[in-house]
Amino acid sequence: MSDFEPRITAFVCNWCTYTGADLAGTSRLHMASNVRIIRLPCTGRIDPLFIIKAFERGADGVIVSGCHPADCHYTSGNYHARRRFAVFHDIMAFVGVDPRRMTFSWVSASEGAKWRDVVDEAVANVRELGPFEAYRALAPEAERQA
Amino acid sequence: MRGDAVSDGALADIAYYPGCSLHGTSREFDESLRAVAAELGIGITEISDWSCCGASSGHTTDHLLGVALPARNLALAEEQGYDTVLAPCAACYNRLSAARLAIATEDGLAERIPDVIGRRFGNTVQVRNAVELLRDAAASVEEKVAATLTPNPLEGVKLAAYYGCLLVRPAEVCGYDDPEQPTSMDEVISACGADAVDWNMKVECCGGAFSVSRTSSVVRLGRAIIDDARAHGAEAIVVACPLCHSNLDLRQKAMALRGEDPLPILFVTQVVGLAVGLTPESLGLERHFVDTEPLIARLIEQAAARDAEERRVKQEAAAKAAERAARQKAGAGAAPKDGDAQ
Amino acid sequence: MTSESRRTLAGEIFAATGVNAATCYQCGKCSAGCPMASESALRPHAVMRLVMQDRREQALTDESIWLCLTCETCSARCPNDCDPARVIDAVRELSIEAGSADMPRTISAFHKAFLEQIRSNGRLHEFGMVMDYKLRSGELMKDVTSAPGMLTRGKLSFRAERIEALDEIRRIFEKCGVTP
Amino acid sequence: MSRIGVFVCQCGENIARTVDVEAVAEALRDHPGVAFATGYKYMCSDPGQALVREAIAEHGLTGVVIAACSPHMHEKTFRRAVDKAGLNKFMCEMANIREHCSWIHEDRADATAKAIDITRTIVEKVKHNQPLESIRIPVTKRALVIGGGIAGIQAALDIADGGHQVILVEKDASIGGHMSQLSETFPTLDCSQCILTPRMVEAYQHPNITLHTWSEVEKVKGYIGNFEVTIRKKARSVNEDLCNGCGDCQAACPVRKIPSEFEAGLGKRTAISVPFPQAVPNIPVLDRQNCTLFKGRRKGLAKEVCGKCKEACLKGAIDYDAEDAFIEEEVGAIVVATGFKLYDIGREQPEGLKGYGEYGYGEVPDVIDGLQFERLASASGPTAGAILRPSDSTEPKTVVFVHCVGSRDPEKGIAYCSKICCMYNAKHAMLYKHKVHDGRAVAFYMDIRAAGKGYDEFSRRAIEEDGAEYIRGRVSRIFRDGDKVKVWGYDTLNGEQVVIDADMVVLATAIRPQDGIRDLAQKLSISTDEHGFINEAHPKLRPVETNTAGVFVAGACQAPRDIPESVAMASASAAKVMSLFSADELEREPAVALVNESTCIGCMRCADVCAYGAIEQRDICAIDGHVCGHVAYVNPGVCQGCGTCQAVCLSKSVELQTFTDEQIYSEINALCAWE
Repeated sequence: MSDFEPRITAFVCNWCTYTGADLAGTSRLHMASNVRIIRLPCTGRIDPLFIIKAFERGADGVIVSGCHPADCHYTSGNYHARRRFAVFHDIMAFVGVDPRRMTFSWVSASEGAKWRDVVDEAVANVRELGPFEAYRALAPEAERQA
Repeated sequence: MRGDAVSDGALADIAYYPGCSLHGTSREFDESLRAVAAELGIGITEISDWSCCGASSGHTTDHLLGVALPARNLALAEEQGYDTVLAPCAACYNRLSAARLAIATEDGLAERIPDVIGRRFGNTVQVRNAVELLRDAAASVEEKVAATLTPNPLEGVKLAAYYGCLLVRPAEVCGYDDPEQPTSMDEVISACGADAVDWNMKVECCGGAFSVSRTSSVVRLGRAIIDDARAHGAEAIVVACPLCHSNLDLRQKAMALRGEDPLPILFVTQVVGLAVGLTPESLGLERHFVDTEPLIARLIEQAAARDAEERRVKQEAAAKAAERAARQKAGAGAAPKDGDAQ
Repeated sequence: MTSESRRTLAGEIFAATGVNAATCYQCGKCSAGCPMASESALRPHAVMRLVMQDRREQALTDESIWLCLTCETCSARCPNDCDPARVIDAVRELSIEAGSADMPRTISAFHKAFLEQIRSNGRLHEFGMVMDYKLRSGELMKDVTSAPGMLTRGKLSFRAERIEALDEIRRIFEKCGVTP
Repeated sequence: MSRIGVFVCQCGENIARTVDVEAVAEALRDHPGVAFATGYKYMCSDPGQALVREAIAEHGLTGVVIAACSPHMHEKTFRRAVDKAGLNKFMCEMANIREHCSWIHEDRADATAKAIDITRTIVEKVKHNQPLESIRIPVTKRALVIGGGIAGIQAALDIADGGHQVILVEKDASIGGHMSQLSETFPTLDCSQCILTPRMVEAYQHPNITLHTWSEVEKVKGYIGNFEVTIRKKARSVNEDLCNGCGDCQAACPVRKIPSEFEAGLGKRTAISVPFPQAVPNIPVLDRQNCTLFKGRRKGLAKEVCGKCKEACLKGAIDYDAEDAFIEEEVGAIVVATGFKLYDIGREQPEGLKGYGEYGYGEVPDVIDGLQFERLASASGPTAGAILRPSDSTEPKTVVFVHCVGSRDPEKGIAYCSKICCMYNAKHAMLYKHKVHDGRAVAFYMDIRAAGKGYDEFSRRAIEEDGAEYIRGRVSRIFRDGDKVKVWGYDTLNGEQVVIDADMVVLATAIRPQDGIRDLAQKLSISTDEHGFINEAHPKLRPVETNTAGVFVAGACQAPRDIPESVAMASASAAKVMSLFSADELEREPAVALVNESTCIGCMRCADVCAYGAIEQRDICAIDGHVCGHVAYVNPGVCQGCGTCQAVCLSKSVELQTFTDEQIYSEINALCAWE
């Protein structure tokens, strides 16, 4: 298990967390290299299906991160996202995904160090849980080959 | 068992929690409360086997003890089928209310209390004080005052409503009145036909808990209260707290060293009792240290004077009417109209 | 070092009362209205300050914490909802627990006599309490002048009222760990 | 079939140190749909950009991926370069392999593998990019300024001086706001009216400013550059065109004992009146609530019971039957400058705030607030500038000033610092001492907050030169004691209780937003904080913008502000308005949502979550013209592109351009190539 390198997909908003991750880079904060970021305008844009899709396509863990409540660039997008994910979190357990594979966090544009912590913690958590294979089978074989 | 008591359609009884003082040093508060409640048709029944609320000694020593002692009594009232407890003593009222709030809001306390007191406890009983009760009954007080033998016996009497601490603070515990500028007792006084004076020490502390243990502080604090009431023209101070009462009443001898006449300290129930025409004896007024005799004498005198005045006015009117009738009869037709012009 | 001994005074107060002493911004409004300020060395805001600074010894041993009348004026007017009255209550409890109680003998004697009355009768027997208090405090002759007046006015009785379910009261004291 | 060009930047050593740039280019070269891939030292340099342009021409690229720094750094640069080469600029995206890769990892193999992943993901996205056109919206070059205090006046004058039409709306009878009530201003002690009145007149006479006093904003529709505003002109009962401001009506009015709002209740006014002699416009308003004639009408009396003002008016300007009128205006930008009000700390409190029973305000006549003191100290005030206390008009010899009444008092409902009180208290103490030389000025404070040019010097002067006594501690109680006002305070520095027998007490009550601010904010689709102050778009970098484009904010409606700050904000807002007006059309990124009308089921969930009100319902008509259903429509001028609507759409009928489902799923799919 020690050589298992988790693959984690992060859905982040453009204004807070993406910029916070930029700041982590500018500050040269070293962190685990297991996370791939997908940039979205706002966490409000995130369709829960994106997360299921990510697991299906081979992710072992998912991070969702946006602006702090009340700081949303778009006024209230993250608020809608938060409500959706509160529900979604429960559903995931129901469909067979350990909720610990998902990290929801608020990282502002000024929180480079917090982003590093979120990444390292998520990687450590997922590393402990091991690879996620339950959904691989769902992906059509042909697509897997592509 | 209680169902029978209320089956006649009267108001449901309120559980009465007298507390230790009303069975001891403040017996007159108990006596006057019972007399007034009977007069106003408010049914009160003493909680069976009630115990002390712990007063300030309880919660000063141990927070849990300060909650558990009142909780036992609330549990008894609940068991005995009441939904409201009347706690006339301000200290009891405060402790009972504070316990209710603590149990409702503090983590784990609601689960812990039944074990500590060894009884089931749902925290369902409301706690009310005597002032609150009388304020809500103000309309029927007014009615009774108007209907006494000598209506409005307290007319023109200037009374200072003194709330002290435990009736109004902390606001989240008491909350039946404004904590800084309360008006409930003033409303009761007005309903009694007396004048509630506007004064400054309504909610200042009299030194309560130190009555026995640190008399010097009590004398200093009580002095300020009595001086201010007097400066604003009060003829007596009205209280609803046995501690305030005994401090201001008992210690006034130590305070009044400047030759002023002592100021009677009355329980709010005694004021209502006097207003609705109950006798001073039935209200326990003779139990006070500061003599209430002069005040009572003034009320009697005032009533007598008013009576006499009324009689005089009536007689005068009757005399005039008789005179007019006589004149009309005498000069029917021919008499000049001068007399009528008057 | 155990985690227990590392606990700060502010932490213990917070655990007992839910009041975060750091919210006190030392405006002094509590002390401005405290009726006992002229007689105490430590005013309410100063107690808050000692708690904030973890000066346990000073806070728990000062006589002033026993001079609090629990009139709640401080808490009622506190602009930042710090509840000094509740904090002072808790400091007193800690002081008793620590055995560092420097409570003036008269006041501690009063509380003890009072609670002892409740434990033995379920209700306060004022005459018994005053007797007990005088024995405990040593203030034998003070205030005796009012007792005869009390008796003649029917305000004091020699006989104590006692409730039936005394065992329940004993249980409460036991459960709370209080022995007067 | 896509022909994507991939350009991998070394960024000098910044990327190349940990990422093998050549290996990235090599790996992408074989990726399906990639027509060209190369590495280069500095992609953002001129030769780097030239490389992109040449490759587009040479290889017929349909999309470009620059693997380099953060898009926040250079996306605009590269899109411009692509545009120059004749490719639609939205076909260019950046893969962030610097901030998100080379700078945060040490292991070269790991970093290189991740850089390949990142680039490949973006390549997959670009495959689904669509050529888009920037959105162009016309701009109406007229501005609306709401609020005629100093901030509104300044903003209106600046915009008007810039050559644009301004509509200035003021809810009271005169412009001037709170500043017109002040006696003198800190820290220079200039006379407030002397510096303000010329500005008021200037605004009134400015050819580019249309002034609507006694008016309120009723309705706002539209979006940046294209707002439609309805203004309610409240019935003034005085014809503004006929009135010449002679004041005869006011002199004739028999109702003379109404507490004057302008004098903060310390003076009286008539039922028909101008609020103060320097009012602009100098046209009275008839206060129908207090007018005898209207009282009679309300009682249903058949005959008019008064009419003295109408008789007195030689111009025939009085019109008892005037009604509220509505004016429609089109504007391109809006400045909100509605100002503040003082926390009325009487016992009765609205909105969850608590009263200050312990301070006796409203019960003890000689306990007044700061604005009342301003009127006492003002030469044009009810006492002609003499400091006389309200109860008996005698000169108070001891005046206590209490800081932080309501402010910094979370228990009563306000946690914030009102910011201006420390300064105006120092000013009040000073003015008092200048007028009553043998008087005693005592100030109870918690901290002195005098951060501003010349501010600390000013407040020190009150203490050092004018002899104000400053006591650090809050006041517990204030009450009447004979003809004195007793103040119970505490000196935390000496550790002692302080009792002062004052003749008058001045409470520095908290600054709160004006009444009705929440309604107005709702009309404008802007947000307010928990206290009702308007939220700025960004607390540091966009302090005068709101989160609705085209709506700006100035002065104390945004937070407690003093005069210089309000004026600075007003000028800043005006500058923002004028930069908006500098072009005939606005250009916006096409990152907006589009509705597919053929699949939309018209559930309007999207409209519920849209924070901008950009989504409206549009009718669908059958061939015979009758309405047979409705769908959602996104107004591209209002949409800000957050995509929340898309995430909640049940029928997947709304799509955010530049972040379509197809693009995002392609990115997710690309991640499976990790193995």
